[in-house]
Amino acid sequence: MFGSRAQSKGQSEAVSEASEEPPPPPDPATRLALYRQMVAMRGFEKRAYDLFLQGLVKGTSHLGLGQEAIAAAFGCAMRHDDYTFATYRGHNHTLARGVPMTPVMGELMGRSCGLMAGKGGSMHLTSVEHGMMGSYAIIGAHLTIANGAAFSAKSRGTSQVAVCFFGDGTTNIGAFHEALNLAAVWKLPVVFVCENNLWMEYTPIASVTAVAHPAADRASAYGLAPILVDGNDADAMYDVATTALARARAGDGPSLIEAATYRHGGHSRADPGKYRSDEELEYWLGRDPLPAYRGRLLGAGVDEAVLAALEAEVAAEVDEATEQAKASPPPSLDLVMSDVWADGGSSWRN
Amino acid sequence: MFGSRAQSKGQSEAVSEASEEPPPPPDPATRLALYRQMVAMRGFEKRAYDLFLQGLVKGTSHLGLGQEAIAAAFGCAMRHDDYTFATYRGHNHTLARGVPMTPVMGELMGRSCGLMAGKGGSMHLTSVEHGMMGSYAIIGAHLTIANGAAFSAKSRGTSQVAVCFFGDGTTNIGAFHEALNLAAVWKLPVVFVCENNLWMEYTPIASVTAVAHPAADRASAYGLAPILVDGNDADAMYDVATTALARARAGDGPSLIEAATYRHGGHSRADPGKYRSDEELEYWLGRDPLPAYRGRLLGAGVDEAVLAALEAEVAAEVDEATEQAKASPPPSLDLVMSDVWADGGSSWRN
Amino acid sequence: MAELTYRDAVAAAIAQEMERDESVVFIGEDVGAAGGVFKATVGLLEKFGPTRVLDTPISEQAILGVAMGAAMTGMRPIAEIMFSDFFAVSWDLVANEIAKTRYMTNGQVTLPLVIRSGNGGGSRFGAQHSQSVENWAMAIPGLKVVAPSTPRDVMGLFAAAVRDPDPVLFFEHKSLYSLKGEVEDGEILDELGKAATRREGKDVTIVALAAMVPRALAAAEQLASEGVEATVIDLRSLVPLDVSAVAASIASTGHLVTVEENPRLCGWGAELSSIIAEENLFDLDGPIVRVTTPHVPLPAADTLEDAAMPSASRIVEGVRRSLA
Amino acid sequence: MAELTYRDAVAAAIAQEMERDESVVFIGEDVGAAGGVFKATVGLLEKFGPTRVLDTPISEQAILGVAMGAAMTGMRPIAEIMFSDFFAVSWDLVANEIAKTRYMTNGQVTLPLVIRSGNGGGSRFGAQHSQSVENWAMAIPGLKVVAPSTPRDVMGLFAAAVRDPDPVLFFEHKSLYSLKGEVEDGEILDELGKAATRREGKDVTIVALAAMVPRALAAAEQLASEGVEATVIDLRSLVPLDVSAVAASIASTGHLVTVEENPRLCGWGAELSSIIAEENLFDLDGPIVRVTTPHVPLPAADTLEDAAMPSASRIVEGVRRSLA
Ligand SMILES: Cc1ncc(C[n+]2csc(CCOP(=O)(O)OP(=O)(O)O)c2C)c(N)n1
Ligand SMILES: Cc1ncc(C[n+]2csc(CCOP(=O)(O)OP(=O)(O)O)c2C)c(N)n1
Ligand SMILES: [Mg+2]
Ligand SMILES: [Mg+2]
Repeated sequence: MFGSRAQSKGQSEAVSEASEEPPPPPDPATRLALYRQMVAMRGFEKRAYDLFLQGLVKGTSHLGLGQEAIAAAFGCAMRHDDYTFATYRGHNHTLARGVPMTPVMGELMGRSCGLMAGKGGSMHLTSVEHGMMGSYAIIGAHLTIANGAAFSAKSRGTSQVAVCFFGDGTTNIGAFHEALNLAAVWKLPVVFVCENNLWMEYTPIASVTAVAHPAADRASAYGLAPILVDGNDADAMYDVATTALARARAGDGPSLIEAATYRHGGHSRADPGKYRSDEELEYWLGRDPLPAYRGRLLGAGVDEAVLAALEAEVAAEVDEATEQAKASPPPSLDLVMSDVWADGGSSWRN
Repeated sequence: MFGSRAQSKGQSEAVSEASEEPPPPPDPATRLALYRQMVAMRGFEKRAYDLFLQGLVKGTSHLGLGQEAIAAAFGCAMRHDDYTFATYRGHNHTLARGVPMTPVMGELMGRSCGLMAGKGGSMHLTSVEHGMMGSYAIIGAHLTIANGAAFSAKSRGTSQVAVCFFGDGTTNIGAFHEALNLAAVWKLPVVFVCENNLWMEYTPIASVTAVAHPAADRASAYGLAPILVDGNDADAMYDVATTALARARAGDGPSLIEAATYRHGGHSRADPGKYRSDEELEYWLGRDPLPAYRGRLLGAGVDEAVLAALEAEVAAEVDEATEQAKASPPPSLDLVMSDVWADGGSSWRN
Repeated sequence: MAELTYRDAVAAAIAQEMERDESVVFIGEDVGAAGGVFKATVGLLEKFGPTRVLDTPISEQAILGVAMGAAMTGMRPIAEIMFSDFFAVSWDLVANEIAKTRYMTNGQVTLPLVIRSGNGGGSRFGAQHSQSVENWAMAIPGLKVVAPSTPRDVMGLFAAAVRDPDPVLFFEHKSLYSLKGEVEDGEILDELGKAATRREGKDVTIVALAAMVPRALAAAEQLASEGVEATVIDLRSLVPLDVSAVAASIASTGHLVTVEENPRLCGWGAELSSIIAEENLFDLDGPIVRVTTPHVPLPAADTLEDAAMPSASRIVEGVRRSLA
Repeated sequence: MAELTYRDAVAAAIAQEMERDESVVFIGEDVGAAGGVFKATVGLLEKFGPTRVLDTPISEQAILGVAMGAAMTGMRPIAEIMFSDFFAVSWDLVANEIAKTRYMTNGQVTLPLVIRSGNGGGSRFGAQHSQSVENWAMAIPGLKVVAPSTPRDVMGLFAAAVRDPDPVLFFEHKSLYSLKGEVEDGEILDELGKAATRREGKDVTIVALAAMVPRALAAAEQLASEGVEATVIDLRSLVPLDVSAVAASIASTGHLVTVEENPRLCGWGAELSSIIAEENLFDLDGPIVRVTTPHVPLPAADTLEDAAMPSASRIVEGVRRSLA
């Protein structure tokens, strides 16, 4: 199984190359917001993991531990009415749009307080009122759907942007190709964000991909510039996010961003992630976006007490969401038959 | 409708760039074989067109008039046991593998002498004994199937190569992307040949594609070298064909070739092709591969009488195939129920 | 009253809806400048311009993705899948995304979109361009499925499909495009889920769809000459399904024959038959006979294709079996 | 005799066939180094090496294209589609290419290949990872469709599928992977198209498939305690379909209840019901009752999913309706 470490090296080189001239950092308020988002995601997902172990989260669930900087950067950079399209690994992206923790936790636990009252589950988090247009569990489709939202924004002249997150493995499925080409031809206001965490489920992306950078090395096939960024650096991510969003809003068309990152845990609930070498895991744990960013804020003169207060706030929020979700009853069984069609019901006959 | 002429210019420029150092011409016997194949294709398809007009060819049919040099070059360059995968526009590629005219004509006319006894029709010409592994009428799939034949050849260690022909429009469908990536990753002995005739059905490829050269500009996305060739020049085509086949046979993996060409007629039987400008049509009729090649052979000292004899031979072959197909009865109605499954029948129950 | 072809009715229906509602857009392959490969969308680009009528690459997944994303954000897209066989390359969008999203989001997302497609056999196009795939769609919860048999119904059902809040798969039959029929003037708007009784007869109920309706009527004529009076019901939509109309008819005739163009297994006829066998068994005076294309792909040669598809005489024979 | 899980039976069956026949190769996502996401293919890469067991990119069309192209040129590939829901992204390969090619080529091309896939609900995976799509496959002429309910049948039917000259879709039920059962030693080779009678009873015939078989048996136990004796038939394959076994049973019981996991419309139960209503109507002493998941996508929450899928008590209730 060649290359997962090799590629992780190659990748960080490419990243450092790309960031030779560092952009100016985001303003202090944004930086605090970025940090707060990351802390919230981390706290939420660690709790979700504990709840699996307690048998309270059923089915499957895919954590983004280690990948928080990407979702946080876009969460802070996006306009309130922009659209997010995410995958099954979408807790972070959902929280990033301001969706409260309780309904997300409730959905993971299949409770009536859940974002979709338990009908969707952890892989399909959706909150239209927050611009969270869905989490999609079959690889590829949502890139094409994001195009549709972008097309709609363009047609309606609203200058909204659609942002679509996906993994490295997704770059090898047909829908990726169709979506990128159409977005470029129609100059759609859409930003495609490939979170390259080096692995698909249990197979390294390098072993099944013809190019080293599965997204960036394909940008030119759609007339786009390659964009490689350190996805564990919230400031760098925020910079590419604002640039891509501005480009889309200005009518200059799509961007394809490849963000180098890593998931700390396994692919999904059941997976201990043992197929990865200790060295590789160590390397990336050393590049954890959270402590690095905390250090950077302290270095920039932010008071430790401010960060500690924010961390405590988030911890309380997580606790409260946990308690509320636990207290929420299971959904009414009537929901089995509701909303297959828009009359609210499931009747296919007269 | 922008760009169809613009692109035709762009394309021929790129072609001349690519062919700065002309390769040595094929040997005289090969050149005669190339010419004979092109004449046969042209004669066959013109007759097929006449038979449409007489109502003897039913359904639809897609002619490759003007695109003969591509199929002929591969026909001459391929080994007897190599595999061809073509599209609905596959008469030329079928004849190129040595399939006799009568069964092909018979298939177009739905007669019992047809290659598949009328069960497949003009869009699905197949002759396994000639290595003609099928013509496929839904865009994209056959690129992935060609990979399978190549994988099989590699597994069995036979050094066979699979050659897969398709149009410019096909480069925008998902299966293209999946097939190219897998072929490259597994280093399969497969040659992908994009016949860029500037048009899909009635829409110019330039209006729906993010790059100027729909195949060549995407080669790098699969770690492959871009190959642009003048598809109306049989010698140039023969050269790229032999190079790509040798590369595949040597175990060096796939090639992706973009051949610039043009269809003289409409997309299919019913289409007069009026959406194209007179100028564009004129330009390309002036680049007809047949008279150009005839002139080149004469210039190289081939006796006019040799060519005339060959042309007469082909004309007789076409006449004979026509008569034989006309004389062939319609297929037995039993065939409706045959060969759904490998026991020869259609029984799905006991 | 005007006489329109089924083909022209498609263009007229799209135009009617695009004029009425600015949020309606239309996308597909060769649909704009070329007016569609079946010439069913001629003039729309000229009328509505390139921001509302868009030619796409050969990218069916991208087409349906655009339709879905646009529908969930306030538009009412119409997408074309040129031949219904090509649903197979984009079935994930249809079956897994478009059909399931309202349910999975507990009603947060509404998808008012129409996917229209050329369906069915009889054109000697061979196995990959001739399928009747309305049963693929019927099997997926969350879709509505419509298949008109007349120019007038194209108008009325298409308008209903566009205004419907749910995703509708609208199957136009390729062999009906040149069919002419009377169409009333002014706006025509039907209700989905209402079958039409095309002929009344007391002896047997024949249920058909799309291109099978004229064949069922031809069979009924022939039966009439033998003294058998058939009711012919045109279902018009499979979802919603007008079970009441069929059940009511059987209650008086006691005999049901379904006529399906799709290959035999798991078609709408099987579903309808199973409903009657569960709910109305004791109304039946004879077996429920399904006349279908056998469970084979469609062959290309004209003689073979004609032999494969249900003909009036096979329908007559099916009725005789039910009455025997 | 050994006790094996359904999961281990899959790996054992693949190994048996790969040992027997060099032309058998196995490809799919995460199937090799990782041993499959359901751990049903552990050890195969180690045993047969990377030229015969291959991990692929996430490219279902490319996977099935390789299987088809290899099968038509002398190999016997086994491909995995991880979750059967993902057939939708590669349905063109299955429905339009693999299924139709023998017919279109008038028998020139033979496609001995197996596509195995994790099918079905009960794992709280939500609507896009829980579908029962065996009826999608049954509707396509040219495919064979197999769905075992026991570890022993996994062995015997899988061997038959690999040796079959036709393309076989082999549906493994995700909720059965951990089921244990006795498996005889030595090679096991079944014949496709033979149902198994899992229980004999004179009052009613219950027909089920895969994960619905244990539920049907549980229902039969409950019915027995009420004095109703049920026959339970496990179909094992949908194509070929063992109509004779079902018809023979009904001839003595007079009552048919089908138990399907798929959403209601156009499932195999409808097909079977329509066959009986056409051919054996007068053997019936009561309505044919279909117990199915309602026509809804599957919800994710455990309580909702359990309420949606057919349960033993819903089967009992269905039997009562047929006997009433
Ligand atoms: C079409 C399809 N094929 C396979 C899967 C199974 N699957 C789920 S996640 C996954 C890996 C995806 O890898 P990547 O895109 O890198 O995203 P990551 O999980 O690393 O975030 C696979 C193969 C799927 N959901 N859809
Ligand atoms: C998936 C799919 N979509 C659409 C079509 C309809 N169609 C047939 S040929 C064609 C144009 C193909 O263009 P190109 O690939 O350039 O090949 P050419 O016909 O020019 O040889 C289209 C859109 C199809 N057959 N399959
Ligand atoms: Mg990944
Ligand atoms: Mg073309």
